[in-house]
Amino acid sequence: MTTPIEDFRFGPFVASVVWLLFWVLIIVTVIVLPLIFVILFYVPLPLVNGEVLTPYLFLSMMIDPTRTLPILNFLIYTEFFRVAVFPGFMYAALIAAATIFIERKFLARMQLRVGPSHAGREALGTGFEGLFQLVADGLKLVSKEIIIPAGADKPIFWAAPIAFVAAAAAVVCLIPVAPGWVVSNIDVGLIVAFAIFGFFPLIEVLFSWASNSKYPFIGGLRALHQLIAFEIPFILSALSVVILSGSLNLTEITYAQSSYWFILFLPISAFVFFMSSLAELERIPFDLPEAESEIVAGWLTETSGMIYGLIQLGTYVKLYALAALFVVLFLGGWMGPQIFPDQLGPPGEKPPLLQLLTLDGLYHGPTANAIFWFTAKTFLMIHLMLLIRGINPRIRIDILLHTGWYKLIVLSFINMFIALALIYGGVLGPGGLLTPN
Amino acid sequence: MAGETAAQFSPIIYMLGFGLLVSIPALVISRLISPRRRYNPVKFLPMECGQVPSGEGRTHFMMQYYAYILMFVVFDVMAIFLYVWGVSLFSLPRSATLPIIGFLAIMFAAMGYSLYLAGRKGIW
Amino acid sequence: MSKSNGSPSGNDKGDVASIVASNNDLPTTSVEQGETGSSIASKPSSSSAVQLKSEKTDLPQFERGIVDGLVSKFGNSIKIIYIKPLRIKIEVPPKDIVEVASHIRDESGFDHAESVSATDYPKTGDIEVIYHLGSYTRENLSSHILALSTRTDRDNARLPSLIKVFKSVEYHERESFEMVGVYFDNHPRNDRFLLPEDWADIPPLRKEFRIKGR
Amino acid sequence: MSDQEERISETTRLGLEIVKEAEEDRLMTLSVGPQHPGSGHFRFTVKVDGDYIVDCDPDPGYVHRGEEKMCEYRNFIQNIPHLERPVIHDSSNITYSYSLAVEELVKIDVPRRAQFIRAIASELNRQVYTLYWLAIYGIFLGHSTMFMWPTGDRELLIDLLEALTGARVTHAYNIPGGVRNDIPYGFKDRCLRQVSYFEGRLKEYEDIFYNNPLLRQRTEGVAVLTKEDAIKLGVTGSVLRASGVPYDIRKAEPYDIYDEIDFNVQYMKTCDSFARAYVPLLDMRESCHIIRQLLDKMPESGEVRAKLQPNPKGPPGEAYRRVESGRGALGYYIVSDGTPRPYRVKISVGSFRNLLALPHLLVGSKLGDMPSVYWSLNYWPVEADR
Repeated sequence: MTTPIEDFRFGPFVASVVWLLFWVLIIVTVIVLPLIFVILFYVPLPLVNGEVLTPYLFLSMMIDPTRTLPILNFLIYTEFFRVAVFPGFMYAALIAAATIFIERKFLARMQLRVGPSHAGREALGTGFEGLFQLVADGLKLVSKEIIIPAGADKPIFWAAPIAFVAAAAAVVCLIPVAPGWVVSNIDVGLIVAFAIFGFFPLIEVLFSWASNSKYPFIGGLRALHQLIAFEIPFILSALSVVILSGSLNLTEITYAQSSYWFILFLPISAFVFFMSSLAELERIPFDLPEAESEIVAGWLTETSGMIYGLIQLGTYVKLYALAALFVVLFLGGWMGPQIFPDQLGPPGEKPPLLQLLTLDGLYHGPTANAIFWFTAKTFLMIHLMLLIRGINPRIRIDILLHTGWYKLIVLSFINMFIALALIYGGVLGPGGLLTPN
Repeated sequence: MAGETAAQFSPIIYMLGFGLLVSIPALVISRLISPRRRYNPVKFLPMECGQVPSGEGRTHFMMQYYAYILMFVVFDVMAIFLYVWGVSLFSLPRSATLPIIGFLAIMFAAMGYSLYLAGRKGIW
Repeated sequence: MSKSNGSPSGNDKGDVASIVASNNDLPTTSVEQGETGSSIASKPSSSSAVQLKSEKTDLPQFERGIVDGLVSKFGNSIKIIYIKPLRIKIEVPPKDIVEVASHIRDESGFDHAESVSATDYPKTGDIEVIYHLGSYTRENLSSHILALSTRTDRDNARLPSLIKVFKSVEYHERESFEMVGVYFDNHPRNDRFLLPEDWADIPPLRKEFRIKGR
Repeated sequence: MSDQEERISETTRLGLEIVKEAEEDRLMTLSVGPQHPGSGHFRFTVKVDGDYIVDCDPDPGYVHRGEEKMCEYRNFIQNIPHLERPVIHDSSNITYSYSLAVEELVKIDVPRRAQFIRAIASELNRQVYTLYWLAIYGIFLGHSTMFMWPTGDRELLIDLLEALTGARVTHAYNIPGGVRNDIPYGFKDRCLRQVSYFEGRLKEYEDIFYNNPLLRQRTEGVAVLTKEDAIKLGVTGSVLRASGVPYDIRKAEPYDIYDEIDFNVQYMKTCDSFARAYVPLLDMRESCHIIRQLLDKMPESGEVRAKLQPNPKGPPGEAYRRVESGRGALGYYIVSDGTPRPYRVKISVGSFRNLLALPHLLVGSKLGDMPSVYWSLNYWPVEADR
């Protein structure tokens, strides 16, 4: 297998790309399209406005505005859309990408750096510098070679990053973004979220064991210890929210905060939850499992190329999920003053093109408002999490365990007793002073 | 009923599946377009900071802090048990809080004692 | 450093030493120029740009005192090479060096080795090893360097190690071993330190080792 | 003893053997460096038992250039540019003591103005080095802002030094007999402005980095190098001063102009990792103070370079001169045989002396403390290898 390294030449590179495109086109037209039609022949197609949604009808929506909105309306309420696009994966991934972008810019401002403020300045103008850095990073990660160390447990090595992304996505599906906009509205949503968060250290330990290397191994063990230090404060700090709202369903917890946010009465719990979620995320003061100056890159030492990319994607999706969970538990979820109109454009009948522009029938004022407030609060939380990274060094594992067990657990219990006192003192809870009737 | 309860959880399964749907092609595409140069076996050695690896990567290795691990096993269950009480607090009579306070007191005493012992032992 | 900006614990205002530049306390300043006329201590009083140092003063008394103590203890086995302001060099045969070094550490107050240099003299067939000893504990010795030298045969370079006396010579002696090839008896590790792992040539600071192309 | 052995059955003995083997197996040998984010051009292997380091073996030499051998092939002036390579961030100091030693051998006197300029360059360079050191200390602690800020401020001082010497990092400014060039026009004002700004920044560093409770938690009381051990191991520079020994070559053996300067030797008595990290900051503050005095007292005009013959040489003899560099005492032992080339040059650097404290401090401390302890020793691997 000894092949000499070839020099890179631009001409042959372009030629190879053209050839690739040619073959893709051939395969799509000759195989894929007929296959799609064959499948669609057997699949029962749904009804949209009394018409069967055939592929032809679907394609016609591009040119006919009167058909666009009903079809869109239909698509938006499908399960697939929820899972794949809006409260689900794509929304989370977009926020994750925005987080990376913001993290760069924000930390660069903080650290007097100029690097991340330049890529893309010519193309997009000021304000978007650094946006192309994301694209470049993604392309770089995709096109890098994946190296699996000798002696590694290959199936687990391949499966771990996939499981990481999937688990992160599974947390996202529990988050209610707007009234009715949640992928899975479960009665025990909070417990399920904690259960899924428990997967991540497990995946890390599996991956570190599979790498067959020393530094990942220590990193995996450290991840386990981090779980041990912060899982109980994490769970207990949310307990006072559960006591106040009387429900484990995240949507109901949000509704319970319609008149006041829980952070007003549970500031200590909120603090504990915030610190624990930082530890859960392995961000800077608690990034022991990947402490680069001690154990090279911790459990990520043997990752390369897209395996690393997927783990990073999963990490940032997880960051979104934890920030969103904080918003749902303490900051009143989507609750906020109504700033969006009920309807876009002038009232009454509208010409088709204007209907399309104002999203007639699709746009719903309160929902847009909820999404806006939820996203804004989530970004606030993400900013707070990034801020911590800019001003703190890493801590040591014994300090971490000590903090978790001696301080945070006690703090979360203190706030639980405050919540109990408020309930039995007749301030909160059913029939309390502050409970809306 | 059981089926309905299970069906509540089906979106999680969809979401997991979608996560796989996104990440597997990413890996496959990456594998397809990235170079694969395998003529240097040293490249595939486990990371050892530029040295030839010595010793096993997977060994009997014990962090010193297993006092916390033992406590975790007990108190994690306790924490979840508290949830069962906390979620039904409003539907319980007020007198039901007293046993829970007693339970917490016992648990706190146990935790305090074990933390005290762990601290006195120093290095584990 | 003020207290207001959170000075670290244990570092109070009193801890920060304020050693005023009072070089006059040191006995050396009484002797401005050494016998060799070197410009070590010639700066302080001079205001002219170029100072001529033609006059000769008597030997530095303080350094002389240190050496006299040694000579009276060990007699003829100590050979005084030079006594300059702030610098003393004595030569000791290898068999006495541990004893002399112990004496220097315990009585004279030189408590650490600043450097250990081995020099190859092919013309006389010797290798000279010099320990530059300094003192942290005694304030009046802080500017002095006592160069304790010894010579060994070039072809069979063995010397007793001073590691029992001065712990600080450990890596310096290891470096001397691999660079010049002096084997130090009783040194825990006479092995490779700075050179490549596969070094198979003669020790590179020997004079017969030539850099390629030179 | 024999009774006891008889009482232990064969099975028990087997079990004990297994336990002993397991005890040995527990130790994991971790290699830190040369390809490690927390090592630099340097390698040390640590044996860890869980979270504790039980053994440490430093192995320098990855950037060994053989400077001492190279010196023997070049004459006294030619040696200047390559001698500063081991520590380019502190190049004015590493050539400073070389120049002093050569001046002693060749018997030249340095003009008074040149002595001031040398001292200014040396102090500025000390700050440049210490800022770089501080930046890396930050990244070793996982504090990215602590990496970026000193690196950014260092750039301003480098610009200042570039105006003075003409090169950004490798100055080759100190030469036997003085300095290469006179100071440029307007340097004094610029330098004062820069120093004032920098003093303000040092205050911010202290507030933001050193008073951070997490950094305090990590470093205070960790890896204590007692005064007795520090003296026994012969450490130098900030490591020594953090262990409660107020020893500074500038004060102990004032070279050039330093005996006319009024400054304090900064030291701390806590002896821990934090003290070793904090003393360089105090040094930088003192250095600003020194620069102000130097600029104030400097003669307005005069020679900056003594006249030298093209191939200077002196009578046979030897010289040992040292200066206080960013990492402590930096001594040159030069033997001259009367030719224009040195017969033997030995560079005694602070890093090499501080290295001895590394195994002493690391054994028994936690793996998480390894980077901070290592870098608090003010160890510059390239300099130590020479």
